[in-house]
Amino acid sequence: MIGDISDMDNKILSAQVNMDDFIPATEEEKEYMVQMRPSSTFFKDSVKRLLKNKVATVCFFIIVLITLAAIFVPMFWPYAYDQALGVIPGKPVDNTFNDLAPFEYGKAELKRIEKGESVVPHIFGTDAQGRDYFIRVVYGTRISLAVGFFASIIVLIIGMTIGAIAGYAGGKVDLIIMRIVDVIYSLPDMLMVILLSSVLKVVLEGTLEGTVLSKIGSNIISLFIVFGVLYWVSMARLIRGQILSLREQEYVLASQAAGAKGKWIILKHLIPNCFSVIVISTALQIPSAIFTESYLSFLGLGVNAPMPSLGSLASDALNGINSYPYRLVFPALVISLIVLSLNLFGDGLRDAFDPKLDT
Amino acid sequence: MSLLEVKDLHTSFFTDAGEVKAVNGVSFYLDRGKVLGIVGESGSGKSVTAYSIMQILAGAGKIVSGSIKLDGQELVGAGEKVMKTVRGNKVSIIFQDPMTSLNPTYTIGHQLMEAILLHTNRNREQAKERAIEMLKLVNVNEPEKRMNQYPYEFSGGMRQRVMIAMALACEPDILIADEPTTALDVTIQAQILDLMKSLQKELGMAIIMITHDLGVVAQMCDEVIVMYAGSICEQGTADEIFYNPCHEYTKGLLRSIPTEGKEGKKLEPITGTPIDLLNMPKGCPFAPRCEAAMKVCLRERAERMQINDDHAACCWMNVKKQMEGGESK
Amino acid sequence: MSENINNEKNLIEIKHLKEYFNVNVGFFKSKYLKAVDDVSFSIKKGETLGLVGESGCGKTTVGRTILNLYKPTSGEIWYDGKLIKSKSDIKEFRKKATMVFQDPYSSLNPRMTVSDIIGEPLDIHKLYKTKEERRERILELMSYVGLNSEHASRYAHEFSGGQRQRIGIARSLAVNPEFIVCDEPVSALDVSIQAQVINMFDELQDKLGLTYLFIAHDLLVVRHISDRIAVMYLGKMVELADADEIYLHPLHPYSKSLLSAVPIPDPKIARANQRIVLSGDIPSPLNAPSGCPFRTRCPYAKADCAESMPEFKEVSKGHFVACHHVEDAN
Amino acid sequence: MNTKTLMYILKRILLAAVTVWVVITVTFFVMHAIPGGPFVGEKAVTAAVQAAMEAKYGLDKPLGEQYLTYLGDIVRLDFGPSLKSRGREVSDMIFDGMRTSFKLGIIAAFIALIFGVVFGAIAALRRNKIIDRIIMIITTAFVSMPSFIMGSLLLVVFSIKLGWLPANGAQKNGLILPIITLSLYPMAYITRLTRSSMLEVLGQDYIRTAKAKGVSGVKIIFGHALKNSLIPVITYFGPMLAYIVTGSLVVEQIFAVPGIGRAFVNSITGRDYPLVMGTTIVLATLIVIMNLIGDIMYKIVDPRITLE
Amino acid sequence: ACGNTSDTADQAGTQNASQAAAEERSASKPAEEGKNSGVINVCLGSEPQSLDPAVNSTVDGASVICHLFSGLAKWGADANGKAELQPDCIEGFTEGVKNDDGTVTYTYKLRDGLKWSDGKDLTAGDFVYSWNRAAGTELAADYCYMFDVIVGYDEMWADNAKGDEKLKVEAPDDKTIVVTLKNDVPYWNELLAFPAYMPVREDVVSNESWATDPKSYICNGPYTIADWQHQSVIKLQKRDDFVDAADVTINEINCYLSDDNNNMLANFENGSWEFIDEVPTNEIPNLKENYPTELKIEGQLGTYYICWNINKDILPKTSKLTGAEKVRAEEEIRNAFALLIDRNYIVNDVSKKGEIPASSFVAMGLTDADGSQFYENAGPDPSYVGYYDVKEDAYEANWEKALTTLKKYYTFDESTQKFTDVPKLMYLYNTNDNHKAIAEAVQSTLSGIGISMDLQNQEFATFVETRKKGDYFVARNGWLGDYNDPISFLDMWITGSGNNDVQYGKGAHADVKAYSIDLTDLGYDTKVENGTWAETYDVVIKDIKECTDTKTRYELMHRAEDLLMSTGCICPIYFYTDIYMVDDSVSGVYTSPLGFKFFMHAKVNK
Ligand SMILES: Nc1ncnc2c1ncn2[C@@H]1O[C@H](COP(=O)(O)OP(=O)(O)OP(=O)(O)O)[C@@H](O)[C@H]1O
Ligand SMILES: Nc1ncnc2c1ncn2[C@@H]1O[C@H](COP(=O)(O)OP(=O)(O)OP(=O)(O)O)[C@@H](O)[C@H]1O
Ligand SMILES: [Mg+2]
Ligand SMILES: [Mg+2]
Repeated sequence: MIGDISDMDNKILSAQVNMDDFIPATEEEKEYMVQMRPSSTFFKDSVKRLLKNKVATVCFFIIVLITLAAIFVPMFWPYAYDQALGVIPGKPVDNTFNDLAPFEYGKAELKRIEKGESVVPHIFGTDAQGRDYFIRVVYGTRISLAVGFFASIIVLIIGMTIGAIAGYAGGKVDLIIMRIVDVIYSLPDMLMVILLSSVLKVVLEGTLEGTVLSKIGSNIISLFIVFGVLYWVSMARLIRGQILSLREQEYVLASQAAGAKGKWIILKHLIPNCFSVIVISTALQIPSAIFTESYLSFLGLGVNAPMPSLGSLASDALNGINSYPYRLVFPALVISLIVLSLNLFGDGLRDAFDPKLDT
Repeated sequence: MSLLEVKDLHTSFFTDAGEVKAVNGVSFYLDRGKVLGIVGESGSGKSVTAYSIMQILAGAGKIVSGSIKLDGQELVGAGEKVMKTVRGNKVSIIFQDPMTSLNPTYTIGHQLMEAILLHTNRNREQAKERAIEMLKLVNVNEPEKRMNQYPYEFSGGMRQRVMIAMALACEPDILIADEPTTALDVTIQAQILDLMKSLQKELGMAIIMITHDLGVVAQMCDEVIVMYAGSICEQGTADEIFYNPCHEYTKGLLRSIPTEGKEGKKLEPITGTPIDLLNMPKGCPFAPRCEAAMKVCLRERAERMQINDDHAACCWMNVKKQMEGGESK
Repeated sequence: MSENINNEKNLIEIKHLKEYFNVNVGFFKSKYLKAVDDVSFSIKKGETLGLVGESGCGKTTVGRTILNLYKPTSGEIWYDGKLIKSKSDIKEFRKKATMVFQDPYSSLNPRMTVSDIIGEPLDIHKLYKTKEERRERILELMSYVGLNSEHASRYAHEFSGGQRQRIGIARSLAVNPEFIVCDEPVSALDVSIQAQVINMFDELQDKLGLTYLFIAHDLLVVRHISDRIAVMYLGKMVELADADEIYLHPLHPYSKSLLSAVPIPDPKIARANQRIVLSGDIPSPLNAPSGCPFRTRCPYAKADCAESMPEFKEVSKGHFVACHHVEDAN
Repeated sequence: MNTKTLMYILKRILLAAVTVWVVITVTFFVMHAIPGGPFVGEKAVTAAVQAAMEAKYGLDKPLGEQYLTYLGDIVRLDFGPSLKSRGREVSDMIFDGMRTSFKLGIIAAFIALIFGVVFGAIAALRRNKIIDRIIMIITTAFVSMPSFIMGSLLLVVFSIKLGWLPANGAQKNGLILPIITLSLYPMAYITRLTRSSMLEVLGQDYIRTAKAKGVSGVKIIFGHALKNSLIPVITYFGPMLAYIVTGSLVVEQIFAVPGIGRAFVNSITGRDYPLVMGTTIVLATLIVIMNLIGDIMYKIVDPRITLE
Repeated sequence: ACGNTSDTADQAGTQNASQAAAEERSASKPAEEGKNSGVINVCLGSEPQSLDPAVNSTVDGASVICHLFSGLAKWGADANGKAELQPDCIEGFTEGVKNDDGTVTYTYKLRDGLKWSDGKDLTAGDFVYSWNRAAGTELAADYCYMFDVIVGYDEMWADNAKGDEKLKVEAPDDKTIVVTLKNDVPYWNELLAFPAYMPVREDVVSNESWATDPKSYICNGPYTIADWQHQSVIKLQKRDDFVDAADVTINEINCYLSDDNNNMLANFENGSWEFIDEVPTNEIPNLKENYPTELKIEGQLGTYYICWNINKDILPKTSKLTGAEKVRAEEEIRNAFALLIDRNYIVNDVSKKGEIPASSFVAMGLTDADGSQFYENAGPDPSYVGYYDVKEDAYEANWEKALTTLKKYYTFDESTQKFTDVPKLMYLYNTNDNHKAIAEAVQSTLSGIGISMDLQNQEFATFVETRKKGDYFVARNGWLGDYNDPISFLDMWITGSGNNDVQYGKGAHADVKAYSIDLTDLGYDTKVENGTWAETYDVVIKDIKECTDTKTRYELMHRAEDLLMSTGCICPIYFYTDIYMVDDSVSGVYTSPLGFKFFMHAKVNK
């Protein structure tokens, strides 16, 4: 059958070919043909891939922008988060500063404007206490980002450690840890938080006195402790599940064959390979930490008034949602923006750091 | 007219990194009742060629140009409607890995009957009968019971036999076997190959046997295509390929097999690494690894040259030989 | 059986090795899966012992149990005249005995650079003093296996299968081992690449005087590289002899069918070849047949095969086989 | 269901009982350790009244004794009377609350499941097309919006501004808004989950097999891919269902739904010890049972899973 | 049968008058011409903890109970639709008869036709039973102390009580009730209208859970419970066999149960409910604008205040003052702080419910001996009401005065206009928007002059306990009176009181000798110089309780308040008000001074 492929005529290109061409090629010439892909590392590759992902890049910049704004805006913004603009010592409080809509001014400010002074506008208006709402949202963002970030890290570290140990050790250790996880899961967290908050307040207040930590506030620290005690369980579960399947990988065995111990294997092999799961669930953990904070502040933990957090701003805004819906909208928008960006960035990060995903 | 005519097939994957030219001008015919072997190293485009015929390429893959005619009907650009009647009905395929090619969540019976119900007018009862019959045919014991079991309850050999049963259920004209035995043990492999051979004789279909195991080719095939980097480098009857290889790659391949009589001696591997399909060089893709590479090889690809009626190859060595030997052919 | 082996020094001796896995099959009920059931053999220094058998017969388990990756259920492992038992023995042993893994894809951590992968055993055993020393050692290892220095900072997924297997081999050489368990190091590779790797094993053996336990199921490959070959079936060893001996005069019916089933890359021979095609599938090791495990597929099986496991006995010099009916089969 | 599975379930139930017991113990002691008691208020009752009440409910006994008594009662399924809602039995209150929360939760969960899976499948099918983007953006928004904001917005828009739906759970159609609020987050989550697992499944070899058999696109999605891509959804669904039927305080509060979530929170803030215990036990039991059901569903969808 | 005709006629007359008034109103308003639909949907709050009149302790529960039960007296509507105390089950109020031992005996006659909702007759014995039950140790109800005016109560609660002690209340026959009070109690008639005094029947309440199920709920008032979906809705149905059924204009009251203000407002705004008892604070300004006729604000007997922990040092660390001097200084400082607070701002712009700025502790609404407002007579200076002038225009002067005082004790940095060594204050409040807002307002005022105050919130039960234990520095507080007598605001501060959150006479303060009292001008021989709290305040309260002369008694109460306020530990902010919304279609809803709402005589024009 091969012979009678009529339409594939076998021209012999003798005309164009001369005998010089049939001299054996040198090694260098051959080498030249093989263009190796430029040497780059996994990390560089990943970053490159990440940068290619426009959505993720944009999201990354949004997060950076929000973070920078949260850090730097308070430095030059003329209003303070706890400054009730109508309060002038010795004078009755000027209530025209309260409940301003965006870009409205208080009476005193209008007078100053009339005099030709320039007044920085209240771009988000003011709250019921006459405090500039924009700076409160900025501060809230700062607090919430910090809380979300650190709480997630605490949850991550504890959840990861315990999950990894359970998953790697397996057997009885796993069984016991997972039962503990079950118990913590089903315990009424409200009760635990109330207990912790009253215990921690007493314990922390004494021990923190005079340390750097006292600046952060015992409330925030006990908040982190609550996260560390209660909210690591789902992360632990997740990581355990991942580790359970990862530990069956041959490279783990290879490491064991080379004499590696549990800790080494967990740190060098298992955790790095849970990366995508960790990234994604941490991205989801941050918003939930932000809201848990506002829920905890209801129980007496969380930031102290008048310090705002996005969660507390949002829940305060509910009381007045009819009259001042934008007070809910602004913090909710910032939260959604942060979460959206984190999620999409997390997605991008996972894709970028997955060497197997090549399409 | 041949049963299947593939002409100048080009298939590419359009990935983020660029266009991967996985199949690069492949042409061949296949007649009824014949077994065509496709060999070549990993990544040379064997599977993609097969998938192109059935048009079941993964997301980023597209047939760029060329024609595929089945029984005279053009398949390239024919659309899903036509392809649905072709797939599983006229052309069937057995995949490389029986472990992952069966849906783990459905029973064997369900998966077997699906194809039958789809392509024939049988009702469920009849389809079930047919499925059991097929299982018997491929030597699965207790077929009635097996129908209700899940793939995970089967051994690898049995799963591969189920795959064969599934592929044959609608008595296709062409069976594509994509490395059907790579995942199996030799003794089981022998069973499967035997089975395929006898079924092919019985049903009179054509088989495209994709493998990189030359032993399997030697045992099964009438004709052989040797692929390298997406194109055919040599094509001919099994005997011609084995006893009179005319392409340096084929020769290297045959040399590197540890066979009887080579014990104690060094094997002669093909050195170097396969070419990167993303950056295809202009010349012969095998040239960088070829011991006998010549200047021209680096510059230009050799055209296909007919060695004899049963044999063609794309290698400048043949040109050289011809020019040296004149009419010695 | 050690007395049966030549008086040359045995580097490693395995005595009555058993490895049973505890598999849950129900509430409160678990069953032993006899992955390796009473296997004994020894390997001399500088020798390559090939271990063949179907998938799931326990080859990998033998290899891993020897290296104490699985704790042996029973049996003894002697290395260089010393019984390996305590934890410190194992730690020392792991510097002398290493392993090359079956799957070059999954045995390399996708998130580690090549130099880290190769350097891992060095890190674990703290075999270097300075960073520089470590780097040099890694580059040396890489050059052993034919990788160049610019590969060092790359990740495993950027390499072809053959190259990956080289990385795996370089890793196993890192601690200057004397003995390497090669667990199907070439099964996942292409023939053309396979030859490269096999040659490398040969060269390393010549250069470094290594001893191999070479596990494979490709008889052609095993025959090429091994001095002696052992055949396993369902956790038991059924035949052991010199490579040529077993290839030319297989005694056990299973070895015979195995050899005949190997497809020979030569059309004429292949067509002419009378293969012994076995019927039936390999029984599950969880429900291994009584007596001789092979009897369910054996063309020569008789009633007594179901009763007792045939003894693993030496029928000619250095040729051991476990079959009740060796004579019938031949 | 074979005996093996049955035994497995038994074993799990046994384990669950142990878990619940630990939860009971911890909760009991924590509850008594926290400040405040059932009889405190802005106005203090007299010491004599307090003592009389404590004697009446056995709160004057040593804690250990109270604990043992309570365990004894629980074994007899006696949850005791409420300390705050005088005259009511804790079991009745829980039953009342559960009835509503269950109705709400189950409906919301299934709405979330059905819509989530459908949207997820559509997004996966039209990957990177405009409809996929829209679905993903909306679901991300839902995932990032906490339920108290969502619920309040829905309340303002649909109940106050448009006046289409009542704002109170007790009225006709009053459960529609809470159900929507409750289902949005899980729906969005399931959509995302389904999409990603569907994409993964669509890349599997057996999908290629089905295609090679000549199965058409839609049939592949629903006949082959769906069942497999449901596995992660089910892992999520079990605990989610447990959470959702055990009542969401926020939603119940916003829409004044008489659910168990509200009762539970009120019981804690009011230090209604027997009610706290009763609800904790019921919720913990539900959570373990739902997890168990999740695992069993897992087995139904994926026969490879052996329950051990 | 045996009724006092003239009384009945009187009552009928009032009714006629009020009916006439109503008719007049409806005539003037064409919108009300339509028929009364007879159904009203209201929301008073969340699920009441109990609808057992003796057990209930909440205002919303009491409102419901007032529709279900009739006591000896009731809060009816006067001609202007305002609440007025009226006899209910009795034919008329009677004057008490003084006995020799100072006790006072009242005799009441029950009206005819009084029936329980299951048709049985209501008897005087039922009252005797229920009062003993409500007062007794067996039930140990929160409001048992409401009966402490009756002879026998103290014996019931004595430490060595046997359990069979009874109140001195008797039913010589089925229609007569004779009750003996310890002394003349000015608010006695009011007590008779209090839910705890309402009758229950022995056989009904023997079932412990009788008050949780409509089926077992037997009452004697204008309504019965038709349906009760717990946590959701209580449906009240008019009783046709009720003795005054003719006056009851609403046939069905649906009491929806919600604890979310936003939810209530939503239901009000979309027209589902005609009455809501609470509104979200921040909506008030707009509601005032959008619902001028529907948003209602009424006075309530209560004071919102900030309390100091008397045992916390507020002097700077460097201060060397001790003993009485120290106490004086601290009193001065605390009172100065009280002057810094802009109460008008808090009332108008922070809590917004139309509260009245307060400068004394006893709440507005409590009357003095002569019927005038007690709070108006309080304080040292007749030129202003209370202990300091809280009028808007006095604020700046107050401020200056406070600053002068504070400068005496603290260092004031003139350049920054800030104090530098005021110890950091910790302000404790329970989680609630209003409390938080007030705390923030106070905080920002203080921070203007360099006084830093940390705000700390706690969940309610924790908060109450923390405050009670004195684990705080400054805390918010509030007190609602149960009846119209200032004593209910004053006796809570005696040393042994459970509500003594300031910790007067507790802890270190027990030994502080710094208080003086001189009652000799009132005919008492009490005269203490530099005594302890127990020796002074407790004694005054004891005198008040034993005092039978109204005028002296009220004067004593003013003295007690003077002493209390001099400590500066109680910093009144405002007098509570009750805010609620009634739909324009509804007329005739009224509220009692304690905030109970009454719907039975309303009309719904829908
Ligand atoms: N989905 C895909 N996206 C991008 N490139 C692909 C894809 N599938 C295959 N390729 C590329 O196409 C080329 C040919 O692949 P193909 O699977 O046909 O090889 P093969 O000869 O069948 O190899 P093997 O023997 O390993 O099965 C390979 O280089 C591979 O990298
Ligand atoms: N960790 C384990 N737990 C339980 N059973 C196991 C375990 N490892 C292996 N087995 C079982 O032991 C038997 C022998 O397995 P082993 O991996 O040694 O086979 P093998 O000969 O290496 O097969 P292959 O050629 O497929 O690698 C198999 O039945 C396997 O299922
Ligand atoms: Mg392939
Ligand atoms: Mg193996």
